[in-house]
Amino acid sequence: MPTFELDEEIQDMQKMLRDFATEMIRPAYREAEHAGETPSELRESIKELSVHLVDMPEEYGGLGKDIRSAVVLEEELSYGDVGITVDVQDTSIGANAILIFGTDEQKTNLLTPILESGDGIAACFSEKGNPVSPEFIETTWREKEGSYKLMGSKTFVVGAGRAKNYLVLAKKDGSNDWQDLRLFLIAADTPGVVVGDRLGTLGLETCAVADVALMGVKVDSSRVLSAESSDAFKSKLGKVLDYARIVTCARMVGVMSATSDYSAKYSTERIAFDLPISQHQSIAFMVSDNATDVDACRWMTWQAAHEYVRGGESTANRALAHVVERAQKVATDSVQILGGHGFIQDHPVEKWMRDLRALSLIPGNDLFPEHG
Amino acid sequence: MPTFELDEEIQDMQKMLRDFATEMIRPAYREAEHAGETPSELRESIKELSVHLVDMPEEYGGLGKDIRSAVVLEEELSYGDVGITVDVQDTSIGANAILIFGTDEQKTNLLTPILESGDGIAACFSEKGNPVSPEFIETTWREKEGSYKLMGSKTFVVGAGRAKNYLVLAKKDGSNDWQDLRLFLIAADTPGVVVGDRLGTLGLETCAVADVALMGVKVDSSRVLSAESSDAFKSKLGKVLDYARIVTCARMVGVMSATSDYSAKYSTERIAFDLPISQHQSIAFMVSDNATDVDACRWMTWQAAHEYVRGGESTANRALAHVVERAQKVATDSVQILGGHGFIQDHPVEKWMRDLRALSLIPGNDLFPEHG
Amino acid sequence: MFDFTLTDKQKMFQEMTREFSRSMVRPIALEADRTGKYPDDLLITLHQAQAGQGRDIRDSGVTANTSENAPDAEEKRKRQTNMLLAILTEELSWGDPCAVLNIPGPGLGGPPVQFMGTPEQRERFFAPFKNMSKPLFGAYALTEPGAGSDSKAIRTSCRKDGDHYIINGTKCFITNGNKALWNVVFATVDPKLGRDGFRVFVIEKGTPGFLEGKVEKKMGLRASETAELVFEDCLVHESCLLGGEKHYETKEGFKGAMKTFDSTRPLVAAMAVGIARAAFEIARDWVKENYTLSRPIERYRTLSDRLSKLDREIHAARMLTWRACWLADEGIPNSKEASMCKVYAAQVAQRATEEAVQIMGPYGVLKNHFVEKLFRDQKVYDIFEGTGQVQRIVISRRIYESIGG
Amino acid sequence: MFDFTLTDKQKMFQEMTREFSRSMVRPIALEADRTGKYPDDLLITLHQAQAGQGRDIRDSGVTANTSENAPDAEEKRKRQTNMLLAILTEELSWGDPCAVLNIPGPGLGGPPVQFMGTPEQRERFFAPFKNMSKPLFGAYALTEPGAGSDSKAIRTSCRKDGDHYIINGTKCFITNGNKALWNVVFATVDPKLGRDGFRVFVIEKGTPGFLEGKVEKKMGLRASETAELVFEDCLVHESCLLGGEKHYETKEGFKGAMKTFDSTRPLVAAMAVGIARAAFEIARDWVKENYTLSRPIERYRTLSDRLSKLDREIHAARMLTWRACWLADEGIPNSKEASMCKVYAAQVAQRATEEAVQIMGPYGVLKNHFVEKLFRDQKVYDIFEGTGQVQRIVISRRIYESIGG
Repeated sequence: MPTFELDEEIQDMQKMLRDFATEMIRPAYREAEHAGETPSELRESIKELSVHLVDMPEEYGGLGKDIRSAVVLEEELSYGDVGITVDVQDTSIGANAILIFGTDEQKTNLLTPILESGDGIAACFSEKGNPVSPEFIETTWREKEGSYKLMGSKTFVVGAGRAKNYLVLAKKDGSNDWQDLRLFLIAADTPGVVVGDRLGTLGLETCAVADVALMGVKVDSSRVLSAESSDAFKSKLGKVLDYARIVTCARMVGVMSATSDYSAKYSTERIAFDLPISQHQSIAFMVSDNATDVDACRWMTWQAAHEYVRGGESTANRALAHVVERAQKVATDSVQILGGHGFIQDHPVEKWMRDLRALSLIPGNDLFPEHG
Repeated sequence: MPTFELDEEIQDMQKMLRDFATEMIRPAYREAEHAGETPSELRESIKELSVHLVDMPEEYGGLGKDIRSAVVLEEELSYGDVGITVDVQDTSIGANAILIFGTDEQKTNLLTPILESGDGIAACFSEKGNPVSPEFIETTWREKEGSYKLMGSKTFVVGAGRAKNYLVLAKKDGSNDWQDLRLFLIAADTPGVVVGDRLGTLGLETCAVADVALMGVKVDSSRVLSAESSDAFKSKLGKVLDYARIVTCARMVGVMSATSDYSAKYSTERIAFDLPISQHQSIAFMVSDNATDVDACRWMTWQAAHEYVRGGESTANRALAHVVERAQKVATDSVQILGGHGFIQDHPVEKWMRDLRALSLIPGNDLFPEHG
Repeated sequence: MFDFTLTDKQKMFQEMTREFSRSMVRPIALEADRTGKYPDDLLITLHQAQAGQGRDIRDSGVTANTSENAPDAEEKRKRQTNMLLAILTEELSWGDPCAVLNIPGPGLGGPPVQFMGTPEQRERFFAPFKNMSKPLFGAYALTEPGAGSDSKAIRTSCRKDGDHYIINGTKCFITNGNKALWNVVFATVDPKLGRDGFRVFVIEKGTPGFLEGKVEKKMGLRASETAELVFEDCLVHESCLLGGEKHYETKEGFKGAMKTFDSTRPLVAAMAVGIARAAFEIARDWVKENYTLSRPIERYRTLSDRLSKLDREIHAARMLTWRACWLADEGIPNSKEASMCKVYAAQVAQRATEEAVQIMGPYGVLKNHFVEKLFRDQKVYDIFEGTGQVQRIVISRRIYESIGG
Repeated sequence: MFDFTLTDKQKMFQEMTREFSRSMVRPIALEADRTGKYPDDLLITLHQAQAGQGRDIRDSGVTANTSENAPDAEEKRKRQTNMLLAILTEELSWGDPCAVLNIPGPGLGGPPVQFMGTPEQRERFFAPFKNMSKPLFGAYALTEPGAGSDSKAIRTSCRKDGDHYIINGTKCFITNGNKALWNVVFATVDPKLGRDGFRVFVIEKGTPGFLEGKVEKKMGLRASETAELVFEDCLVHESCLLGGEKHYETKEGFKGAMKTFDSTRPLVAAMAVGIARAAFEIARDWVKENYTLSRPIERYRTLSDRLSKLDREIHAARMLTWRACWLADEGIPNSKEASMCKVYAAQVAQRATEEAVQIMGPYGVLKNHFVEKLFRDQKVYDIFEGTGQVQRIVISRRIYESIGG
């Protein structure tokens, strides 16, 4: 039966997170942006909230819910600040990949400690913004006596130099076969992992973004994820990317909601032509359209999460394409509502506009979502 | 030197036509639509205005101006009603083709009498809405002892069954070579010219639209237009289509201007929430955006006409694509300004919205203007 | 937790309606558009099909709200009345939006009779719709030539004279107003009082002084009657004043009637979604058929991107609609969400039909193609039952109320 | 008859500016964005290049309007002052919009001094800009924290005290306000009087009580200074009241100053066109380089369609801009058209940068790509010198005036 209802437990967490986001995260957004990282105390507090555990199975240390709970909670964190959210919520995409690809043994051995420690996993899937597909991947592996050697370079890695682990997609040297693709979970301090200069970005400046070179990195076979067939690899990788897309949608909805609320509030306070600008239709209608777009994007995200859980045809791309497009509109109109004040850093809306665009850096989240 | 100035003579004609359009054409638009044709008296009066002669050379009976004058005047007529304009201004596209392709002899023998009589020429270029290009043309000709035989069928011919002449594009049976394309000027009463059932159309209902079949139509070589090479044919046909596109732009601008003005005026008269709706920003801003779009479309049209005359790189497609897109917006917003009244036939805006979309029927004017 | 899977029963109703729409409605839609008339037998079939599907639909819809033993809140919630109606409305509108407007019954006139009427009035006015053998209609007459979105500006007057009221004024844009058995007519005792001066009457066809006005010639929805109603010293018995005089001594009277819109806006949105989906599917199939064979394949990608965008927007509109319906079914106030889905879906219908027509080029503007009709039908969805502008006023007011602005 | 061919001279200026912009401006733009500073020598070069191109430009531009022997109407018409400035502004803005805002000279402060100043004031305030050896600026200070689009709401006060005025208040968002030699400052004798209470002063840097406020940290245009100005009992000699006291006895005083905007809006539009074109060209080249080689070719068509759309809109914006400039050069009132091109070009700049960034995907959001900067720069074009909303108010007023509504 179609329902928009939330489990009571999640509803409680949602409320708690809204307060946390407003009182703890929001006040730190500009400092974190300028520092280029989340203040460590705040990072700790956020990790303690266990949002990253919510949709992980209880047997590996998770809370046993599914992605539907994750999207609700990720939205709330991002309502505070998405730069901090992406920076701190750095396990989910990788952990979910291990969950999908891993053997029971790998899940126990690799996933459990990561969930326990909260160590980040930087996803290294695409290269040069290209689709995630063997013909566009130049990072290769060779096997030798049960261990693997990786050569190549991954671009735009979010969390590069900061995450404790990298999850690298590589193809077998010389093969474009999907079945020969592997995911490698590599500790950041493994010899041969070389993090490039940090890249300046339009937004999400709280997150570290860099290229990561893999110069003959040796990986033990226990840390290699594979699938039984080309189709299986393709479909599992699809799930991994879908998960990333859906979570990204939720985060974008959080920012959209934040900027929509902020500009609505501002419009009640700012006076022009002897009236609060909320009394001018041109402003009130932008406020109205913003709120409508936020709702539509949230339900599209929920719908994608629902299909993800149900195992129906994926609608993650559809949601992402829609959210990316509408986010741009809501962000720029929010700036417009603030006028000159929207363009300066005394208010967060200019940052949100930048952050929303920069979210296209997230794996599987470039302008061609249908390409992964 | 860049200038938006009009020759004095054209300026005078423009003013005169605005009055004529408002006083003579506009009152007849609905009757003409329902009758499916322009009242014959009005048709005569419009022909007498000689707008169709303005850009024809004086030696063939024209007024010796160029397309820049034509676009100014066509806009004015269409400001009255574009259904009537397209119905009555039925020589220009064909006459211009004769001018471009014809030998001196053909111009004297074919063009002069048409300009004198004002007989229409229905353009039959594309088929099935496909690009005008040999591989999409199925109408063929064969030559036999100095005369030509045509077989095939042309779709969506505007003026079918009404124009005294058809100008038919056909390819040599079996050849996709541009050089083997020919244009045939065929009198409507030539045996083998079979006009299909009139097609109901979304708009432009004043005009007759039908398919025209050519069942072995015999054409004398004196009425066949050709070019010396593939490149020459292609470039001349390009000019013919550009001309049609630019004139169509001008007509659409006329309608946009009419609907923009009409809805602006209405907004000053309609009261809602105790104020003329012009005092509501949401309405006033639509009025403002409409006017801005009309201006932008007019200057794009003028710019294309300018390039057409100058012989620079064609910008007719650019103008058309822009005008088609913006026309839709202006038309729908004008209906919106009138609210429920915009949806009923007591006001012309619903017709203008339909007419503007139906203008995509005009040759070279489908949704892919770049394809001709 | 949130979930958007239809129940088996919902799914079954959806599929039945879809099939009905495909096989019975769509095939006659162009003809109905041309003649302006809908075949009686189809409407009765539609009515019976609805009835045949049992109390679930009938008791759960606009019709249901009018039944005396209306289900209680928990029951309604379980039945997902509004959700189901939205699903069915989309399907039917896909076949032809006019079919929805032509569903026999009290129509928009139902809810005010239900909410404001006395038991006797409910019985009297609803009785004819029980076991209809030919299509019968009720109608809702609020709009006037000078009062559209701004409904408080109505001028139709009523004054008491003995046990009758004398009504004078003109109503316009009334769906089925002319052929309806009765119209729910809004009049005012004094225009200066605004809504407080409103009185709501049920005026039966044939009442002396109730003259048939013109039937509008419209751009679209031509198979749905839009009528003008003229009241010239129309003599209406006091028993036709909804709720009786007492009802108007408090300010609650009018509010009840206005609730109608909160429940109908999502259904208008669902109609718009149906239109959009129909246009999208036609364009999609056309592209599939034409671009992999005879036309430049290189454009296929562009067109399929444009189609994807429409598809996204249609889904967004549907989710907004479902959200508003779900809130209604849960008994949660949904005035903001009802306006949101209405304003959004209307825009999506507009874009979808525009794109479909444009994608199909000259074919899209021919009267023998269904998109041509959809293009004409859609525009009014951003106009009737509150223009997009009015919806935005509602939405922004709700937002500002919630932040105390 | 209408004609859009540039004269040989205009073409030459356009090409020279284009080359300058390409070789001198663009290469330093990212660094200037990072540091927030523009190299002095570049600005002097820019100033000299402009000067070197002769009286045609200098005497014809905003600068020219400030010269005492301003050309007469016929002369101005021949020179196409505004047209030429629009052409050059677009070219320079293509290299970096900040370059335009950093052109040394009296800037937006020039026109009020020219239009309202006494001959002595014109001489005094313009003198420093003759033969500059380092970049010097004037500035225009109208906006206040509580008065943006609604400029009549300013609160900065002035009152006469002997032969001085005492100024109190705060101005914000003032381009070059902090580093300017002087600011044209709008104050009021009484806020209740609206514009009639306005007095316009030229306040020199270092005047007692004129405190440097903060320099704003902005989303974009970071190489252009946007400053707050604070006046605390600032003591300004009466000789700095533009036009002298007499000037304010009629209502014409303020109107003169406001004329500034009619002549600058088309230039703001030209800047926006330059930004849009820059973004378009970068995206176009990127698509060319990336989609015919290493990435799925099938997307090329979609992207090239999206690029075509941008191209069209850029041309439309330029034509609107040229139209407004041509009217100005002809001496025909152009307030409506000036607003039209401003509102339109700003939107085009927004769409073009959004599309360019999106087309380039992750590359578009990296700080070492120029589009990243353009994306941050553009948004304010729909805000400063009158928001898009204010422009639409202007446009619709002019329309309603013309139809008597």
